[in-house]
Amino acid sequence: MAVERLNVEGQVAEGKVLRFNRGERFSHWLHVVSFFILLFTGLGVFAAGFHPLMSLVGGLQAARLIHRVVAVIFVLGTGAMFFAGDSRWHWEWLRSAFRFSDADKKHIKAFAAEFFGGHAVYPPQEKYNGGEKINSLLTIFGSAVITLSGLVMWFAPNFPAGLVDWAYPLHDLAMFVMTTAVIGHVYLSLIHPDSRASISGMLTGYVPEDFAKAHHAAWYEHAAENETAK
Amino acid sequence: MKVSRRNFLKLSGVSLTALATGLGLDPEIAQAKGYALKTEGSQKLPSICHFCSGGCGLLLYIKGDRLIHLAGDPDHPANEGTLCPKAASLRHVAYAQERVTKPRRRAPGSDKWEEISWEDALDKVARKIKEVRDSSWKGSEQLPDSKTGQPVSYAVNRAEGIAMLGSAEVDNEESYLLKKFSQILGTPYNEHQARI
Amino acid sequence: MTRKMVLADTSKCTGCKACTVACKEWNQLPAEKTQLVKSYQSMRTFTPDTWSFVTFDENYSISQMHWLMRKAQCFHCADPACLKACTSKAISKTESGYVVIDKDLCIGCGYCAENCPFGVPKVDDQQKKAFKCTGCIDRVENNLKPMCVQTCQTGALEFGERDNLMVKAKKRLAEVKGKYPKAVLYGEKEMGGMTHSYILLDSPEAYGLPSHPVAPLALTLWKDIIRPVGTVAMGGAAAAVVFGILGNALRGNYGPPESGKGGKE
Amino acid sequence: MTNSWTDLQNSRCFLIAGSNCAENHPIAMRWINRARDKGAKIIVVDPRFTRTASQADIFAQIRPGTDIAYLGAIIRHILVNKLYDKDYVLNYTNALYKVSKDYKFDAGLFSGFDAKGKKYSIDSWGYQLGPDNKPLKADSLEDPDTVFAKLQEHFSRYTFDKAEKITGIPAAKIKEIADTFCQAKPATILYALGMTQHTTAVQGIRSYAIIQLLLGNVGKAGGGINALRGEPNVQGSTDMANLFNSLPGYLPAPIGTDKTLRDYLVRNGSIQEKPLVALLKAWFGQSATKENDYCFNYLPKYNLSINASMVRIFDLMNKGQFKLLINIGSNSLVSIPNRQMVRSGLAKLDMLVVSDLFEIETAQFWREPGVNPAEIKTEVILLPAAFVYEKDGSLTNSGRWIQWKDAALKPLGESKPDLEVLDSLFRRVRQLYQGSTDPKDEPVLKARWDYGQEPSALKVLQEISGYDETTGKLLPTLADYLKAPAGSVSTGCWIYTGVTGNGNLAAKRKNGDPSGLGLFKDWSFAWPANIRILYNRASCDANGQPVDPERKLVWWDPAARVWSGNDGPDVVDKTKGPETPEGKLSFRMNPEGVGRLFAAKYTSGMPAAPPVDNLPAIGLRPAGLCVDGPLPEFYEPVESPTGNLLHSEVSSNPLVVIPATVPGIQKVGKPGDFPYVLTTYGVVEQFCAGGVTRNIPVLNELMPGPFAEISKNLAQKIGAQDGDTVEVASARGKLRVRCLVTDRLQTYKVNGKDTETIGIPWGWGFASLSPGPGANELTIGVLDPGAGTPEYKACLVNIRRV
Repeated sequence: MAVERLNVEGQVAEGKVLRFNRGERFSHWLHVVSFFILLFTGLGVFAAGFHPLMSLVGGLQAARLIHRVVAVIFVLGTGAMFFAGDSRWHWEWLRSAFRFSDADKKHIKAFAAEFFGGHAVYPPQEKYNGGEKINSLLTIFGSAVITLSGLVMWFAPNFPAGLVDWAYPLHDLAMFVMTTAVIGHVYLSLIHPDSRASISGMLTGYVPEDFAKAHHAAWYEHAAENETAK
Repeated sequence: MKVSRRNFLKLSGVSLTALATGLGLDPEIAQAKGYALKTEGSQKLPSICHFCSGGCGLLLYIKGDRLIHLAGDPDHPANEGTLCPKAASLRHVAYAQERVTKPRRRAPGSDKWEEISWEDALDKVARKIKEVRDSSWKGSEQLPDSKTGQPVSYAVNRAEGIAMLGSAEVDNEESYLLKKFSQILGTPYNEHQARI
Repeated sequence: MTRKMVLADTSKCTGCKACTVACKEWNQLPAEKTQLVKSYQSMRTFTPDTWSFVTFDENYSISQMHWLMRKAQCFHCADPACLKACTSKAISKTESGYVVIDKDLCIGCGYCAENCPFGVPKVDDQQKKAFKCTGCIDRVENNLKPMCVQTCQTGALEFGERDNLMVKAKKRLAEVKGKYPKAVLYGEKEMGGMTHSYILLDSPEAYGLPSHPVAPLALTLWKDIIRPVGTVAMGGAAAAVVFGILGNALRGNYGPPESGKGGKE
Repeated sequence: MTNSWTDLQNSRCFLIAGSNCAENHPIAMRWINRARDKGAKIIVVDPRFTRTASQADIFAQIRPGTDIAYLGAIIRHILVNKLYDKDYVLNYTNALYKVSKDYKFDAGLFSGFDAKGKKYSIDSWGYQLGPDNKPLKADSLEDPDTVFAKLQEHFSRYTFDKAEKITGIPAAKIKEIADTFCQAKPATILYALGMTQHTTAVQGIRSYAIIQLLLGNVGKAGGGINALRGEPNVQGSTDMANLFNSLPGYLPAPIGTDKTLRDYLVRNGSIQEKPLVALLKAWFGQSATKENDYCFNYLPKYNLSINASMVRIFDLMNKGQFKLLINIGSNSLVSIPNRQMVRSGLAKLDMLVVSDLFEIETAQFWREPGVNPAEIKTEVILLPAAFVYEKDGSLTNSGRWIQWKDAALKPLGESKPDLEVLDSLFRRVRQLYQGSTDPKDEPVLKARWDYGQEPSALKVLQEISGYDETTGKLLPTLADYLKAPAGSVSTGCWIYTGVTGNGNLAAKRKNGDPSGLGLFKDWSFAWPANIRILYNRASCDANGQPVDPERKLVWWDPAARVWSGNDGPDVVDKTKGPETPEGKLSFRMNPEGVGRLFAAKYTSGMPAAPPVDNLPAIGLRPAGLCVDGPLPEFYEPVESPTGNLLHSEVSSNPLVVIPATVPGIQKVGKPGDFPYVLTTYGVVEQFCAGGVTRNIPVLNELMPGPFAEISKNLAQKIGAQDGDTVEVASARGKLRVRCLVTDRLQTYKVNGKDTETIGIPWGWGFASLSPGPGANELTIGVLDPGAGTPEYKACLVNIRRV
């Protein structure tokens, strides 16, 4: 297979395939950074144990302020990327997250073994494999719920008390879900020997070609066809 | 200015709050904290309430000659340490900013007060008492004779121009001196709000 | 220290509001601007500076007036919603049965205020602290009566050991029922049992109180299910990662490519 | 009070009428509840359902000012059904005394009415006297001449139905009240301004006296008639007689025609000689000798025809009589019933001197909103007063306990106790008069006035308690004072004698109560002679043994041949047993020595033959009289929605005093223009004229301002909701205030016609931290002829939503 295959993003790469363009990468890291700041400052309020740590950000009341400012970035920042500049792949990601093919289902079944270093057979995967779609869904719904409940908590007096009551558990639930998902995601992207290669996709945009073939074979093929069709 | 407030629950000694587990499960029962009593080491002086005629006993807690707390006198047989809403608020009067703390004078026709020393104030009043007593003195008066009914002159020795309103709010000794003072001056016009 | 109790026999309460004044005097709470709310009640709800006030409800039926007066303050529940809601662990229960906010730990987040079924704790925005009746814990811990009980002239408020005072309350309830058939004892079981219990002369609703007060369902779900399950889930994920690493290490996946058994496919 | 606060625990029934003690005397509820826990019943009769009514077993809403109507019905009920205590009535009241043949009551007037002078000549209200000038007594109550018969005849008109038509209380309820009160013994009556602030006040309280005498409740633990005095030392200030017509110890003040001490004694009885002489010795020391009538003529002689009671002072002030008013601890602009009268009166003074803690309305009347200060020429001196716990002194509570207090704090700023102000003022005035030879200045120069460089309150109390003038030592007890010959002792107020006898008894703090009756004999000192329950001799039977085994107050100890007991015996002489005339006296302060159902004109101890030097004879003790009748009679308030159903030709009290020097200042409103009845009262959160409490933020927080309480019917009629602003107007003024719609006021029927009562608490004014409209813009300044108390509790107003 010709190595010089131009990726759909038109970048020449020796043994690499462009997976995420600058827009996607920027959204991802914007989301990551704001998420962890929010997690840290949020736990400052939600968990007694974290109170002393808040002095790192200038005390608890400062933490609550930071939480609100960063929350706005977390929501508007990431949201804006869906409309700013070349946002096509953002929508692509969104659509893919909601379409589970057989391949995805099989990947999910195989995923458990993969996770612990075993090797399971699963059909060729698209740009986002089954596991990553699950992770995407958790993030999408998690972010939505945490944003809405956050708004209700922030402007509690303007909402019916009943609604405010439910905002706290939902906010907390969304936090747990997303944090749990993030733990898995970080492991896979940084530590898991097979999948840690994917991190470069989010850093430079390119993933090694053999990684692409192994984990996202279907995507790798399409990329080649799209390339030739262009 | 917000009164210094809520320096309550001054924690003394180590507060042994049991660190509730992060799991938010049923928390430990907090160890009782050592609470300081704000009245610790204060001097307790009894007094009597200044409102209705219950004569309830007050107990004033004084620290460094400042009144820090006021409650009912537990030894008083009538109120046994309890107080009504008015009496319970009496600490405020000790340092109320609205209290008049220096003599004041309003000149005739003026629309404001001016400060005046006690010396000048008492001097002015004493002179006025003498002036009005002398000018309004009625030594005698025509009255129908108790037997004949014909008008006869009787000695009455009255300072007609002075009225002295006493008060049900002042102590016995003050009420007594007020009566004695008005009778010696010669004014029977000594009344007070017991009648209204 | 044994569990204490304050019994408010509202049949003896004349609404003189001495308890409100004594509470403010002892705790040095400043007065606030008020307006008559209904009947002779001048305070509608609790505020950071008002921890105890008297409610007035006028019920007139079959040409008989029942003027219901009740000293409102924190009930000091045995199963307090505020404690459950407090994420800063600032609220704790004392052996003597009081629910106390530790002023230093409190961050003023207001979760206690939002979750108390009686709307008792209130957050002071300047100080970023929540405030409510402390039960005069400083007095009780020094073997004194709470200030409201000490000042009550009619004898409507009584303080003592919960066991024998509750027995006395039931006896008194029987007597009060003679004149007020709808009288109830409020606080024996509600919210797990309240340190401030009442003999009410009518149903709790007549006093604007819930007959069966409970912590909001949302709070229970949050603290008894979501929080523990979430923590376990997060712990589980972390554990899974550890095992993942071990798994991969055992399988030599971390070694140089050629020595790895597993293919890249 | 005949009894005391702590004695209320002994009662088995309370008639609380004319008092809202739960609000205005909260301590009363503590002891009432102790009695209630032992099964006592509480009856409350009030124009509104008050906080006290919330504690009542029986509540009746009454039209303000009509108490005598239903009380008369209770008296009739007692007489007709023989519910009276026969022994008590026969031995301890004047029931058997024969009334003068000239006495009669007809068509609303007693005999002796002088229409022009608007007063009664009272000769016809006497007894039939025997040759020894002692009243004749009948053998039985059936004798038509007896006081008892007069009572039956007088109150026969007061049926339950008639009372219902007048008061608005259903007849059945009045009967229920009567039965409940008569059956439970001992029963007590609690009253306050609700009973005194009428033009028929004295007679209303007389009805209480008659009820309690008939039922045999006076002089007993848990019984008596308890006037709940309103202020911390109103008992003391009346004991010290800050009253134009009396001297300390309730001695009548001398009048113009009392040329000599003897003239005074002819009028007031020889019993007054010792206390008056002792008083003159206290005031003029060595200068007062037998030869100069003990300086009797140094005292001012008031004019009997000029009623100079408190409200009338402002009336006279409006005439320009006064150039100088010294106003200590009183806020007249808010408390005198017709505010307009006070405003215009104060403006006519040269100088007003006020001593108070705060800048009360009276002190700044010259800058009241709507007043032009430039037009008011009065110079005002405002002196800062020390507060109760910033000065030594004693206060006498309603139970006659004289309680001492040491200063706990130093006076704030430059404020001074009134004691110091009065002391330094007097000494300055005396200084100004030094060297004067004008005889009118002798009293000032000769007065005894030395309480130390820094005036000591204890020295003043010791002067009040009394000295043996021969030895200069303090008089130990009242008995010693009574034994000592006139002129050899001095006492500033004879009823207080002994308070500093053996040390300062007012400061005693032993709170034991071995009797269990709440006497607390070793806590402070009660006048007279530490007797805690007055007339307690009446709690014993003919041979001196207590009639109530559970409440033993005093008894005759035959072995020791002396009266003894848990309380100090209220007897003339402890050694004179029940078989002696002195030992029989149950009401030793009355000339008859018994309770007076009929307030007859009588002086005891009149000599059989006129004295040889044909000077007028001097009796021992004249009876205390009510100027407007020997028996209570129902009269309508001056402003009433209806005519008098008993005697339409005499509607309100014929002797009512209407101060109206300034023409038109005391307008009287007609029911046509002002259809609703207004009553005024205090609230638990504020106190009197609010001079102090309206400057205490936490109290303003509890009761931020006045309101107008109205029934739901009236609210609907004027289209007002709870919280709306309404304008209430009377013939004298109007005010705007928040309206409070409540079921605690119900529409009621008076003589078949729907009637409404409106309630407004008084005590607000334009000054202080919590200003508000004053109810005395509306109230009418008409006075009870006997006591001078204004009719705050009832006047006519109209109301509209604003």
